[in-house]
Amino acid sequence: MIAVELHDGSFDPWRYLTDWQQTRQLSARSGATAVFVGTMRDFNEGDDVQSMYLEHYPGMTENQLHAIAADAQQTWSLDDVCIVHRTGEIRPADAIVLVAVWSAHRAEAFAACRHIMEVLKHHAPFWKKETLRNGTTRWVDKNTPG
Amino acid sequence: MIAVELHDGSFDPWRYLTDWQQTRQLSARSGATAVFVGTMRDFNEGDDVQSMYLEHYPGMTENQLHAIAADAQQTWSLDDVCIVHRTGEIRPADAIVLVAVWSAHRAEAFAACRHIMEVLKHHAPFWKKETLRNGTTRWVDKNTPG
Amino acid sequence: MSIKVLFFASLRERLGRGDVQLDASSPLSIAEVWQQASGEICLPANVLVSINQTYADATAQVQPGDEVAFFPPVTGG
Amino acid sequence: MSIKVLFFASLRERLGRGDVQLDASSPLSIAEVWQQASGEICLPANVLVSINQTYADATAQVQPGDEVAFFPPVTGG
Repeated sequence: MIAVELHDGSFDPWRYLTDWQQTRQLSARSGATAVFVGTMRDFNEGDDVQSMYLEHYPGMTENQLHAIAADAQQTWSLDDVCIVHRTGEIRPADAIVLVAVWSAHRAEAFAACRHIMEVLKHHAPFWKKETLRNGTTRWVDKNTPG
Repeated sequence: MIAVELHDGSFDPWRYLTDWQQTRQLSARSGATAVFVGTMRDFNEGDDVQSMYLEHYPGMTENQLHAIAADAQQTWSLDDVCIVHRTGEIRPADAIVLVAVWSAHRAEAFAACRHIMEVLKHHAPFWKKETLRNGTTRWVDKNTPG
Repeated sequence: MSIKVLFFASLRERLGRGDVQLDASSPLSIAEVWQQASGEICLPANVLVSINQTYADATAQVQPGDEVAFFPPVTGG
Repeated sequence: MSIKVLFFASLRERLGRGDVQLDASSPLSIAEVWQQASGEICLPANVLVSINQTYADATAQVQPGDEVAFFPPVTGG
Protein backbone atom coordinates (compact mmCIF):
# COMPACT_ATOMS: atom_id res chain seq x y z
CA MET A 1 0.00 0.00 0.00
CA ILE A 2 1.12 3.52 -0.76
CA ALA A 3 0.03 6.61 1.17
CA VAL A 4 0.99 10.16 0.17
CA GLU A 5 -0.11 13.18 2.19
CA LEU A 6 0.57 16.89 2.09
CA HIS A 7 -0.08 18.83 5.31
CA ASP A 8 -0.65 22.58 5.32
CA GLY A 9 -0.10 22.64 9.07
CA SER A 10 2.21 20.92 11.53
CA PHE A 11 2.03 17.14 11.86
CA ASP A 12 3.55 14.76 14.38
CA PRO A 13 5.39 11.97 12.53
CA TRP A 14 5.29 9.57 15.50
CA ARG A 15 1.56 10.16 15.98
CA TYR A 16 1.09 9.48 12.28
CA LEU A 17 3.00 6.19 12.57
CA THR A 18 1.07 5.24 15.71
CA ASP A 19 -2.20 5.72 13.84
CA TRP A 20 -0.88 3.87 10.80
CA GLN A 21 0.25 0.96 12.93
CA GLN A 22 -3.04 0.71 14.76
CA THR A 23 -4.90 0.03 11.54
CA ARG A 24 -2.44 -2.75 10.65
CA GLN A 25 -1.57 -4.20 14.04
CA LEU A 26 -2.88 -7.71 13.41
CA SER A 27 -1.22 -8.50 10.12
CA ALA A 28 2.26 -8.80 11.64
CA ARG A 29 3.76 -9.23 8.23
CA SER A 30 6.45 -6.56 8.16
CA GLY A 31 9.55 -7.44 10.13
CA ALA A 32 11.38 -4.23 9.28
CA THR A 33 10.33 -0.59 9.36
CA ALA A 34 12.73 2.14 8.25
CA VAL A 35 11.76 5.74 8.87
CA PHE A 36 13.25 9.11 8.05
CA VAL A 37 12.06 12.41 9.47
CA GLY A 38 13.42 15.72 8.22
CA THR A 39 12.99 18.59 10.67
CA MET A 40 13.37 22.31 10.13
CA ARG A 41 16.49 23.75 11.68
CA ASP A 42 16.89 27.30 12.96
CA PHE A 43 20.01 27.96 10.92
CA ASN A 44 21.08 27.55 7.27
CA GLU A 45 24.20 28.67 5.43
CA GLY A 46 25.42 30.40 8.58
CA ASP A 47 22.28 32.49 9.18
CA ASP A 48 19.56 32.31 11.83
CA VAL A 49 16.29 31.29 10.22
CA GLN A 50 13.06 32.37 11.86
CA SER A 51 10.54 30.64 9.63
CA MET A 52 10.19 29.06 6.23
CA TYR A 53 7.50 28.98 3.56
CA LEU A 54 7.22 25.79 1.53
CA GLU A 55 5.64 26.30 -1.89
CA HIS A 56 4.53 23.34 -4.00
CA TYR A 57 2.80 22.54 -7.29
CA PRO A 58 -0.67 21.23 -6.35
CA GLY A 59 -1.34 18.09 -8.33
CA MET A 60 2.14 17.50 -9.68
CA THR A 61 3.68 17.33 -6.21
CA GLU A 62 1.30 14.58 -5.06
CA ASN A 63 1.74 12.73 -8.38
CA GLN A 64 5.52 12.87 -8.12
CA LEU A 65 5.52 11.60 -4.54
CA HIS A 66 3.22 8.77 -5.51
CA ALA A 67 5.43 7.89 -8.48
CA ILE A 68 8.54 7.90 -6.27
CA ALA A 69 6.86 5.50 -3.83
CA ALA A 70 5.57 3.26 -6.63
CA ASP A 71 9.00 3.15 -8.23
CA ALA A 72 10.54 2.05 -4.91
CA GLN A 73 7.94 -0.70 -4.64
CA GLN A 74 9.01 -1.91 -8.09
CA THR A 75 12.68 -1.94 -7.09
CA TRP A 76 12.49 -3.45 -3.62
CA SER A 77 10.22 -5.92 -1.92
CA LEU A 78 8.10 -3.57 0.21
CA ASP A 79 4.81 -4.01 2.01
CA ASP A 80 3.91 -0.36 2.56
CA VAL A 81 5.34 3.06 1.80
CA CYS A 82 4.15 6.33 3.22
CA ILE A 83 5.34 9.83 2.44
CA VAL A 84 4.04 12.83 4.38
CA HIS A 85 5.28 16.33 3.52
CA ARG A 86 4.57 19.76 4.96
CA THR A 87 3.56 22.76 2.87
CA GLY A 88 3.03 26.40 3.79
CA GLU A 89 4.44 28.26 6.79
CA ILE A 90 6.92 26.21 8.85
CA ARG A 91 8.66 26.92 12.16
CA PRO A 92 12.01 25.60 13.44
CA ALA A 93 11.70 22.10 14.99
CA ASP A 94 8.62 21.33 12.85
CA ALA A 95 8.72 18.09 10.90
CA ILE A 96 9.01 18.79 7.16
CA VAL A 97 8.97 15.28 5.75
CA LEU A 98 8.27 11.74 6.92
CA VAL A 99 9.19 8.71 4.82
CA ALA A 100 8.32 5.29 6.25
CA VAL A 101 8.88 1.95 4.57
CA TRP A 102 7.73 -1.48 5.74
CA SER A 103 9.38 -4.65 4.43
CA ALA A 104 10.08 -8.23 5.43
CA HIS A 105 13.80 -7.44 5.20
CA ARG A 106 15.77 -4.70 6.90
CA ALA A 107 18.22 -4.21 4.02
CA GLU A 108 15.35 -3.48 1.64
CA ALA A 109 13.62 -1.20 4.13
CA PHE A 110 16.79 0.85 4.71
CA ALA A 111 17.73 1.04 1.02
CA ALA A 112 14.23 2.02 -0.10
CA CYS A 113 13.78 4.66 2.61
CA ARG A 114 17.08 6.29 1.79
CA HIS A 115 16.47 6.14 -1.95
CA ILE A 116 13.01 7.70 -1.61
CA MET A 117 14.48 10.61 0.37
CA GLU A 118 17.17 11.26 -2.25
CA VAL A 119 14.74 11.14 -5.17
CA LEU A 120 12.24 13.29 -3.30
CA LYS A 121 14.92 15.92 -2.63
CA HIS A 122 15.83 16.07 -6.31
CA HIS A 123 12.47 15.63 -8.05
CA ALA A 124 9.48 16.49 -5.89
CA PRO A 125 8.34 20.04 -6.70
CA PHE A 126 8.78 21.93 -3.43
CA TRP A 127 10.52 25.25 -2.96
CA LYS A 128 11.69 26.71 0.34
CA LYS A 129 11.69 30.41 1.11
CA GLU A 130 13.39 31.39 4.35
CA THR A 131 12.67 34.36 6.57
CA LEU A 132 15.83 35.23 8.48
CA ARG A 133 15.87 36.62 11.99
CA ASN A 134 16.77 40.04 10.61
CA GLY A 135 13.52 40.04 8.62
CA THR A 136 14.92 39.48 5.12
CA THR A 137 13.60 36.64 2.96
CA ARG A 138 15.41 34.44 0.47
CA TRP A 139 14.69 31.43 -1.69
CA VAL A 140 16.80 28.38 -0.90
CA ASP A 141 18.53 27.76 -4.22
CA LYS A 142 19.89 24.29 -3.67
CA ASN A 143 19.40 21.30 -1.44
CA THR A 144 21.75 20.13 1.25
CA PRO A 145 23.97 17.27 0.03
CA GLY A 146 22.91 13.70 0.91
CA MET B 1 23.35 11.83 24.21
CA ILE B 2 23.06 8.05 24.28
CA ALA B 3 20.09 6.14 25.68
CA VAL B 4 19.98 2.36 25.98
CA GLU B 5 16.96 0.53 27.37
CA LEU B 6 15.92 -3.09 27.76
CA HIS B 7 12.19 -3.75 28.14
CA ASP B 8 10.87 -6.95 29.69
CA GLY B 9 7.42 -6.17 28.32
CA SER B 10 6.00 -4.71 25.14
CA PHE B 11 6.90 -1.14 24.20
CA ASP B 12 5.54 1.20 21.56
CA PRO B 13 8.44 2.62 19.52
CA TRP B 14 6.42 5.62 18.28
CA ARG B 15 5.28 6.45 21.81
CA TYR B 16 8.89 6.21 22.92
CA LEU B 17 9.96 8.64 20.18
CA THR B 18 7.08 10.99 21.00
CA ASP B 19 8.23 11.13 24.62
CA TRP B 20 11.85 11.54 23.59
CA GLN B 21 10.97 14.38 21.24
CA GLN B 22 8.89 16.18 23.85
CA THR B 23 11.88 16.52 26.14
CA ARG B 24 13.97 17.99 23.30
CA GLN B 25 11.40 19.93 21.29
CA LEU B 26 12.95 23.35 21.67
CA SER B 27 16.53 22.66 20.72
CA ALA B 28 15.69 22.21 17.03
CA ARG B 29 19.22 21.20 16.31
CA SER B 30 18.76 17.85 14.53
CA GLY B 31 17.60 18.17 10.95
CA ALA B 32 17.61 14.43 10.28
CA THR B 33 16.20 11.50 12.22
CA ALA B 34 16.66 7.94 10.97
CA VAL B 35 14.76 5.16 12.71
CA PHE B 36 14.62 1.41 12.42
CA VAL B 37 12.05 -0.81 14.11
CA GLY B 38 12.31 -4.59 14.03
CA THR B 39 9.01 -6.36 14.63
CA MET B 40 8.34 -10.02 15.40
CA ARG B 41 6.85 -11.91 12.51
CA ASP B 42 4.54 -14.90 12.81
CA PHE B 43 6.66 -17.08 10.54
CA ASN B 44 10.33 -18.05 10.27
CA GLU B 45 12.10 -20.58 8.06
CA GLY B 46 8.75 -21.67 6.66
CA ASP B 47 7.07 -22.40 10.02
CA ASP B 48 4.29 -20.64 11.91
CA VAL B 49 5.70 -19.06 15.07
CA GLN B 50 3.36 -18.53 18.02
CA SER B 51 5.69 -16.74 20.41
CA MET B 52 9.35 -16.12 21.10
CA TYR B 53 11.51 -15.89 24.20
CA LEU B 54 14.42 -13.46 24.07
CA GLU B 55 17.24 -14.33 26.46
CA HIS B 56 20.03 -11.87 27.20
CA TYR B 57 23.14 -11.47 29.37
CA PRO B 58 22.23 -8.90 32.02
CA GLY B 59 25.01 -6.35 32.26
CA MET B 60 26.94 -7.34 29.17
CA THR B 61 23.96 -6.73 26.88
CA GLU B 62 23.47 -3.16 28.11
CA ASN B 63 27.22 -2.53 27.96
CA GLN B 64 27.46 -3.83 24.41
CA LEU B 65 24.52 -1.72 23.23
CA HIS B 66 26.05 1.34 24.84
CA ALA B 67 29.42 0.59 23.23
CA ILE B 68 27.77 0.17 19.81
CA ALA B 69 26.04 3.55 20.16
CA ALA B 70 29.22 5.26 21.42
CA ASP B 71 31.21 3.78 18.55
CA ALA B 72 28.69 5.18 16.05
CA GLN B 73 28.99 8.61 17.68
CA GLN B 74 32.77 8.40 17.15
CA THR B 75 32.34 7.49 13.48
CA TRP B 76 29.56 9.86 12.45
CA SER B 77 28.48 13.31 13.51
CA LEU B 78 25.43 12.44 15.62
CA ASP B 79 23.45 14.43 18.16
CA ASP B 80 21.62 11.57 19.86
CA VAL B 81 21.38 7.79 19.63
CA CYS B 82 18.81 5.61 21.29
CA ILE B 83 18.55 1.84 21.30
CA VAL B 84 15.58 0.07 22.88
CA HIS B 85 15.39 -3.73 22.87
CA ARG B 86 12.82 -6.22 24.13
CA THR B 87 13.67 -9.15 26.35
CA GLY B 88 11.54 -12.03 27.63
CA GLU B 89 8.32 -13.36 26.12
CA ILE B 90 7.39 -11.76 22.79
CA ARG B 91 4.30 -12.07 20.58
CA PRO B 92 3.99 -11.63 16.81
CA ALA B 93 3.65 -7.94 15.80
CA ASP B 94 5.48 -6.81 18.97
CA ALA B 95 8.39 -4.45 18.42
CA ILE B 96 11.69 -6.19 19.21
CA VAL B 97 14.17 -3.39 18.60
CA LEU B 98 14.13 0.36 18.04
CA VAL B 99 17.21 2.23 16.84
CA ALA B 100 16.89 6.00 16.41
CA VAL B 101 19.64 8.37 15.37
CA TRP B 102 19.52 12.18 15.25
CA SER B 103 22.00 14.14 13.15
CA ALA B 104 22.35 17.41 11.30
CA HIS B 105 22.83 15.42 8.09
CA ARG B 106 20.59 12.77 6.60
CA ALA B 107 23.46 10.73 5.10
CA GLU B 108 25.05 10.38 8.54
CA ALA B 109 21.73 9.55 10.20
CA PHE B 110 20.96 6.81 7.65
CA ALA B 111 24.47 5.33 7.69
CA ALA B 112 24.71 5.30 11.48
CA CYS B 113 21.24 3.80 11.98
CA ARG B 114 21.93 1.00 9.53
CA HIS B 115 25.39 0.32 10.94
CA ILE B 116 24.10 0.14 14.50
CA MET B 117 21.48 -2.44 13.46
CA GLU B 118 24.08 -4.62 11.72
CA VAL B 119 26.52 -4.51 14.62
CA LEU B 120 23.71 -5.12 17.12
CA LYS B 121 22.59 -8.19 15.17
CA HIS B 122 26.11 -9.63 15.21
CA HIS B 123 27.42 -8.60 18.62
CA ALA B 124 24.71 -7.81 21.15
CA PRO B 125 24.16 -10.87 23.37
CA PHE B 126 20.55 -11.83 22.72
CA TRP B 127 19.23 -15.27 21.86
CA LYS B 128 15.83 -16.09 20.40
CA LYS B 129 13.88 -19.23 21.24
CA GLU B 130 10.77 -19.79 19.16
CA THR B 131 7.60 -21.64 20.11
CA LEU B 132 5.95 -22.93 16.95
CA ARG B 133 2.21 -23.24 16.48
CA ASN B 134 2.51 -27.02 16.88
CA GLY B 135 3.94 -26.49 20.38
CA THR B 136 7.57 -27.39 19.73
CA THR B 137 10.36 -24.99 20.69
CA ARG B 138 13.65 -24.25 18.97
CA TRP B 139 16.57 -21.88 19.34
CA VAL B 140 17.12 -19.62 16.35
CA ASP B 141 20.66 -20.53 15.34
CA LYS B 142 21.48 -17.68 13.02
CA ASN B 143 20.30 -14.22 12.16
CA THR B 144 18.51 -13.21 9.02
CA PRO B 145 20.87 -11.65 6.46
CA GLY B 146 21.13 -7.82 6.32
CA MET C 1 -7.72 26.02 -27.51
CA SER C 2 -5.19 27.44 -25.09
CA ILE C 3 -2.04 26.44 -23.23
CA LYS C 4 -1.95 27.05 -19.49
CA VAL C 5 1.50 28.20 -18.30
CA LEU C 6 2.54 28.24 -14.64
CA PHE C 7 5.59 29.76 -12.93
CA PHE C 8 6.68 28.81 -9.41
CA ALA C 9 8.76 30.12 -6.52
CA SER C 10 11.62 32.56 -7.29
CA LEU C 11 10.81 32.42 -11.01
CA ARG C 12 7.21 33.48 -10.34
CA GLU C 13 8.44 36.36 -8.20
CA ARG C 14 11.07 37.48 -10.72
CA LEU C 15 8.60 37.44 -13.64
CA GLY C 16 5.81 38.98 -11.56
CA ARG C 17 3.25 36.46 -12.76
CA GLY C 18 2.08 32.99 -11.60
CA ASP C 19 0.04 31.82 -14.56
CA VAL C 20 -0.59 32.82 -18.15
CA GLN C 21 -3.03 31.52 -20.77
CA LEU C 22 -1.63 31.32 -24.32
CA ASP C 23 -3.86 30.98 -27.35
CA ALA C 24 -2.67 28.05 -29.43
CA SER C 25 -4.19 26.20 -32.34
CA SER C 26 -1.10 24.15 -33.19
CA PRO C 27 1.84 22.62 -31.22
CA LEU C 28 4.50 24.93 -29.84
CA SER C 29 8.06 24.26 -28.76
CA ILE C 30 9.03 24.77 -25.11
CA ALA C 31 11.16 27.72 -26.23
CA GLU C 32 8.13 29.32 -27.90
CA VAL C 33 5.94 28.76 -24.85
CA TRP C 34 8.62 30.30 -22.63
CA GLN C 35 9.05 33.35 -24.87
CA GLN C 36 5.32 34.04 -25.18
CA ALA C 37 4.50 33.45 -21.52
CA SER C 38 7.53 35.07 -19.85
CA GLY C 39 8.30 37.82 -22.35
CA GLU C 40 11.96 36.79 -22.19
CA ILE C 41 14.05 35.48 -25.07
CA CYS C 42 16.08 32.65 -23.55
CA LEU C 43 14.96 29.88 -21.19
CA PRO C 44 17.54 29.96 -18.36
CA ALA C 45 19.59 26.76 -18.18
CA ASN C 46 18.64 25.90 -14.60
CA VAL C 47 14.88 26.24 -15.13
CA LEU C 48 12.95 22.95 -14.98
CA VAL C 49 9.96 22.25 -17.20
CA SER C 50 6.91 20.03 -16.83
CA ILE C 51 4.13 19.28 -19.31
CA ASN C 52 0.86 18.11 -17.80
CA GLN C 53 2.58 17.71 -14.42
CA THR C 54 5.31 15.40 -15.74
CA TYR C 55 8.94 16.48 -16.15
CA ALA C 56 9.81 17.35 -19.75
CA ASP C 57 13.00 18.41 -21.47
CA ALA C 58 13.49 21.57 -23.49
CA THR C 59 13.01 19.74 -26.79
CA ALA C 60 9.47 18.55 -26.00
CA GLN C 61 6.43 19.70 -28.02
CA VAL C 62 3.51 21.37 -26.28
CA GLN C 63 0.00 20.61 -27.58
CA PRO C 64 -2.99 22.95 -27.37
CA GLY C 65 -4.77 22.15 -24.09
CA ASP C 66 -1.55 21.22 -22.27
CA GLU C 67 -0.47 22.63 -18.91
CA VAL C 68 3.17 23.74 -18.90
CA ALA C 69 5.10 24.77 -15.79
CA PHE C 70 8.49 26.44 -15.39
CA PHE C 71 10.25 26.36 -12.03
CA PRO C 72 13.66 26.61 -10.34
CA PRO C 73 15.53 23.60 -8.88
CA VAL C 74 13.42 21.93 -6.20
CA THR C 75 14.36 22.15 -2.51
CA GLY C 76 11.90 19.95 -0.62
CA GLY C 77 12.49 17.30 2.01
CA MET D 1 39.53 -16.72 44.72
CA SER D 2 37.12 -18.13 42.20
CA ILE D 3 36.14 -17.74 38.57
CA LYS D 4 32.43 -17.32 37.79
CA VAL D 5 31.41 -19.15 34.61
CA LEU D 6 28.10 -18.55 32.81
CA PHE D 7 26.41 -20.44 29.98
CA PHE D 8 23.57 -19.00 27.89
CA ALA D 9 20.74 -20.09 25.64
CA SER D 10 21.04 -23.43 23.79
CA LEU D 11 24.46 -24.05 25.36
CA ARG D 12 23.00 -23.66 28.87
CA GLU D 13 20.22 -26.08 28.00
CA ARG D 14 22.56 -28.63 26.43
CA LEU D 15 24.97 -28.59 29.39
CA GLY D 16 22.16 -28.51 31.95
CA ARG D 17 23.75 -25.68 33.91
CA GLY D 18 23.65 -21.88 33.80
CA ASP D 19 26.52 -20.94 36.10
CA VAL D 20 29.47 -22.63 37.78
CA GLN D 21 32.02 -21.35 40.31
CA LEU D 22 35.59 -22.59 39.75
CA ASP D 23 38.26 -22.40 42.46
CA ALA D 24 41.33 -20.71 41.01
CA SER D 25 44.45 -19.29 42.59
CA SER D 26 46.31 -18.69 39.33
CA PRO D 27 45.40 -17.73 35.73
CA LEU D 28 43.68 -20.32 33.55
CA SER D 29 43.36 -20.57 29.78
CA ILE D 30 39.90 -20.35 28.19
CA ALA D 31 40.27 -24.03 27.24
CA GLU D 32 40.89 -24.95 30.89
CA VAL D 33 37.93 -22.90 32.10
CA TRP D 34 35.70 -24.55 29.50
CA GLN D 35 36.86 -28.05 30.42
CA GLN D 36 36.42 -27.57 34.16
CA ALA D 37 33.08 -25.75 33.93
CA SER D 38 31.41 -27.76 31.16
CA GLY D 39 32.94 -31.19 31.76
CA GLU D 40 33.62 -31.41 28.03
CA ILE D 41 37.03 -31.68 26.37
CA CYS D 42 36.80 -29.36 23.37
CA LEU D 43 35.35 -25.87 23.12
CA PRO D 44 33.01 -26.01 20.09
CA ALA D 45 34.19 -23.75 17.27
CA ASN D 46 31.00 -21.68 17.12
CA VAL D 47 30.86 -20.90 20.84
CA LEU D 48 31.55 -17.25 21.72
CA VAL D 49 33.45 -16.25 24.85
CA SER D 50 33.44 -13.16 27.01
CA ILE D 51 35.62 -12.22 29.98
CA ASN D 52 34.17 -9.65 32.38
CA GLN D 53 31.38 -8.94 29.89
CA THR D 54 33.72 -8.11 27.02
CA TYR D 55 34.24 -10.40 24.01
CA ALA D 56 37.44 -12.45 24.25
CA ASP D 57 39.12 -14.90 21.93
CA ALA D 58 40.06 -18.47 22.78
CA THR D 59 43.69 -17.56 23.50
CA ALA D 60 42.84 -15.12 26.32
CA GLN D 61 43.96 -15.72 29.92
CA VAL D 62 41.40 -15.79 32.71
CA GLN D 63 42.38 -14.32 36.09
CA PRO D 64 41.03 -15.40 39.46
CA GLY D 65 37.99 -13.19 40.16
CA ASP D 66 37.01 -12.92 36.48
CA GLU D 67 33.55 -13.63 35.08
CA VAL D 68 33.66 -15.83 31.97
CA ALA D 69 30.67 -16.55 29.74
CA PHE D 70 30.20 -19.07 26.92
CA PHE D 71 27.32 -18.66 24.48
CA PRO D 72 26.11 -19.55 20.99
CA PRO D 73 25.99 -17.03 18.10
CA VAL D 74 23.75 -14.12 19.02
CA THR D 75 20.35 -13.62 17.36
CA GLY D 76 18.98 -10.32 18.61
CA GLY D 77 17.46 -7.41 16.76
